[in-house]
Amino acid sequence: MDTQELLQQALEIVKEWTIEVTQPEENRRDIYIDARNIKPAVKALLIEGRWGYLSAITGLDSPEYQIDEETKERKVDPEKGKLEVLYHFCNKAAIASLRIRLPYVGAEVESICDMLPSASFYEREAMELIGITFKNTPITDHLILPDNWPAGVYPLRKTFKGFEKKAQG
Amino acid sequence: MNITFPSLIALLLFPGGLFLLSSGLFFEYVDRKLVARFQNRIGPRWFQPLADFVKLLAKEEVIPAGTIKSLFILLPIVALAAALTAALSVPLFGFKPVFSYNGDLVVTLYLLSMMTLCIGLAGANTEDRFSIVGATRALTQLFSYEAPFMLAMLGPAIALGTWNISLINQGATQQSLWFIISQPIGFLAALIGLMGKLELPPFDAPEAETEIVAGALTEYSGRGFGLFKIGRDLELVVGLTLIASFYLGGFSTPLDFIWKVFVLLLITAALQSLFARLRIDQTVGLWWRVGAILVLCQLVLIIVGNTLSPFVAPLFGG
Amino acid sequence: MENLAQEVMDKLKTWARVNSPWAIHFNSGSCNGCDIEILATFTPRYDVERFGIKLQGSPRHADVLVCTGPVTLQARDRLLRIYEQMPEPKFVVAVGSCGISGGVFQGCYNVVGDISEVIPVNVYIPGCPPRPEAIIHGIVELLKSLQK
Amino acid sequence: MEPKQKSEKFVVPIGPQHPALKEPGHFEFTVDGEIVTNATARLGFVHRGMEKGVEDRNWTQGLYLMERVCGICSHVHAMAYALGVEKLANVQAPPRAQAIRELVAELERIHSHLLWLGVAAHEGGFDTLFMFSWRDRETVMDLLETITGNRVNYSANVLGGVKIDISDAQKDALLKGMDFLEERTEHYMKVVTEDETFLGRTRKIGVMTFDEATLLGAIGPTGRASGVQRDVRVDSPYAGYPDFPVNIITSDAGDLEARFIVRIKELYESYRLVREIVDHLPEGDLTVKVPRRIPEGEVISRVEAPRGELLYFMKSNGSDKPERIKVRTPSLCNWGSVLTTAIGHKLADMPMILAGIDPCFSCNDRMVMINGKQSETQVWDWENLRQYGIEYYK
Repeated sequence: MDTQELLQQALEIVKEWTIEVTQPEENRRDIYIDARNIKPAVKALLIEGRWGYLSAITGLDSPEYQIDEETKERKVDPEKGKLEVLYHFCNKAAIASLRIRLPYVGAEVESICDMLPSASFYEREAMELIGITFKNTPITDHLILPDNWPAGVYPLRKTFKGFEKKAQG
Repeated sequence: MNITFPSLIALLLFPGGLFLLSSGLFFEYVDRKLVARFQNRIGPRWFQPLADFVKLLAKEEVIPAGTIKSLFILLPIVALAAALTAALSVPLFGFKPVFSYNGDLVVTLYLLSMMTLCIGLAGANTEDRFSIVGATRALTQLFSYEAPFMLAMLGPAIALGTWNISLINQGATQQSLWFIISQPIGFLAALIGLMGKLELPPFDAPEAETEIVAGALTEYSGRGFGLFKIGRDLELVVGLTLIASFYLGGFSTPLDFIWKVFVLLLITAALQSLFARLRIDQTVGLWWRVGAILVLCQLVLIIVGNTLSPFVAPLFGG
Repeated sequence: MENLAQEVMDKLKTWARVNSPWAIHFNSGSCNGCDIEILATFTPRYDVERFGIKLQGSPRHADVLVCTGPVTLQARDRLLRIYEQMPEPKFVVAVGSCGISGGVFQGCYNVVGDISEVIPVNVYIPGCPPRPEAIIHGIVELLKSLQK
Repeated sequence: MEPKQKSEKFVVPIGPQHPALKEPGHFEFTVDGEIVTNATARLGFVHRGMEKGVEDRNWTQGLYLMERVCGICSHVHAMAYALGVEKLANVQAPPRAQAIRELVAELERIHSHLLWLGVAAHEGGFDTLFMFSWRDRETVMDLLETITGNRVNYSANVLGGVKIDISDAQKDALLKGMDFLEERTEHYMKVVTEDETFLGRTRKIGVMTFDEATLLGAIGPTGRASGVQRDVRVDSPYAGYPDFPVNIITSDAGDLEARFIVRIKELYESYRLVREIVDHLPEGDLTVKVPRRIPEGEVISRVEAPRGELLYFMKSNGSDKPERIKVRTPSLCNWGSVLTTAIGHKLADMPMILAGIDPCFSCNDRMVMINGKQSETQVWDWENLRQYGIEYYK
């Protein structure tokens, strides 16, 4: 089964929840789905379809920039812009990524830990660094950040510019 | 040439105190150098153990909270004292032992295991989790090798019918057949028992550096640790002399002593670098299942041999 | 007369300290490069046991703290604690440029930057990672400074 | 020694300094009597915030940062990053550069596997094997030094190609080195498969079945030891691998011993590859021009690190600084799969299981939190766990 057929098969499995499909590279397909049906999609693709394995969950912060009047440099516009969660599934050379667009405020996704226990690491990392909450994921305490890290501060958000004092905490 | 010394000098200078301590350090150097050479490394310089010891004495003694202060200080001293007194009735360097009386074999063996007892107590005394684990391991190991080691040492004693080390030593020199040949199992059990007693590598679970930091002695620093270390070196010297005098046909001249004990050191160093660390349950299993039974039947053999020897003396070379 | 004895004692003490520096290794967020080079110094080819350097498990037994890494916020209090547990005459050797200036991780949010901000450092060994010979040279420099 | 310490959770003082280095980490096992019912890890002692750091560095500076994610497999990180940037800028590195990248990657695999063999041996208290394997590893370190100029963090990669070349003298040195190492590896294979004390700790321990491994996404030697046919060098070949293919090595026992054997067999495979590359190194120049500003786009670059598949997700916004770089290291994936299969195993086997996956995050102050059924928590240290295991087996 070469890569294109594999990708076709993946698209087939996930067809009913797909909003839009893009092709960033010839051996990859990005499938945009809604946050609500991430669980059935993963269940169909991974558990029933046995399509490859979950390689990573990436959190993306892509804000809209607007030019600030006085300082004239690009400033992040708080309302517009979006958070994205990408679930990358790899099968031989083919990579199918389920992408979910989330608003800044109340970015919530269903956790897939009940089907795939080993995903809890990726979810905890995304929760901590980008601030996407995974509903009823088994373990929620810090995976990577120090214990005395101020709550609500997500380092990988574009708005985070490091601490004022060099070595705080 | 069994010359005797006035007891004070013997006690403090020659076969006793200072000379013994320096020979303990020298033995440790030879041991570490051999192990390093087996591992294809260059190994320490000759004065390394002396430098370690003096440095430890000069270091700050940290007494952790939650320990009984007096016990914390007393234990290393007791351990060293036990090792030193054990050396008194052993024919060190081929000379006649300073004090030899009937039954000093049992006293020496008891004093030798005092050291492990002190280490066990030292570990249990502190609240630090590693030393508690180390202490339990040290004591479990003590119970496992003590019986076979003692039985192995009794073998020649029963064969020669005396409990006095110097008499056994003389008896062994007159033996036509070294005890190592007539009682091979005894020799093996004694040698491996000594390695268990000193917690040398295959049996170093109680102070496994990669596992429990330094076992029972984690909390000790400075003087206490130095005394424990030198006490263990002394035990190495005394143990090796005991085994050499029993099983390698005793020694009449210091030269005899030197080459025999060096051979034993070579064997222990080889054993140390050959095996991976045995888990404590494997060591205990090895000792109780294999060691004890073998030595027991060896003893039965000797007793049977002795009682029958009047009729079958020439055969047994008795 | 007694200052002569005192002098002899001091000379003996420094001789002992110079000839048996026991080390303990702590990784405060390093990328492993320096750590495997430190370990390589104990293996047959470099073998620092020639100088009497032994890797000790417990901070109580060690004189020299060999520290690597740019001290992440998480490892910060651990580093402080291990430094306090070591008995006096203790020395710190910072191995690798991370320990000196945060190295390539300068400016990352979770990094303190250099070790001397957390504990006093006696010898810095630059390099990313420094070769085993450089590490040995650093320790020999530390020992020389003791002699003076 | 069943757990009986005080109940409140407290931070344990720094634990044993494991001479086998590695970053500190923290494992949490929930036990029901002997059997582990839940296991997770708390990492982050080495989290330096590099993904954020790389966003305010330009592309070439990013290469030198990404090389220092992990000191043992630094070339693999740099290669994944460089390949990703070349894909974004749709530029193709010349064949000679690709072959040299593969050569250095295979040398790094040899050095990483030998290092791990020593570390695992030292974990079991077998110092002589630790000394011997690290002594032989010096040969491959010398080779890496002759070729790239540095023993660790060799930074052979440049965006668009390689900055080192292999001269004929270096080629013979490589061939001689490989013969010596091959003969030594036979010795190690014998030790690993025949030494009783080693087998006592590895055979039938930490078994991960085939479908568990496939579902959970176990990758690298850990996955291949359970029969999973996953190797990025074979699935989607990158750099020089299309011209110098790799045959995949698996074993289906799935226990710890299989993981040892798979890694040692991979050593043989790497020796063969290095010889092949050295014999037919393609001619041609070493680099190709890569623009300063990388056009906008997203790319996933997958590479086979010694511990498993390494995934780089890179997004660029047309400026000379990356928008987002996500690095998923193989150990994170291995942790997940192994800790999940740890459920049902005995607590006593945990130390060797975790050492068996050659964790890049294995720790020297491993603190283990045992939440007993009655929900009181004790904090144990690594050696308590190991000691508990030993007590258990008695």
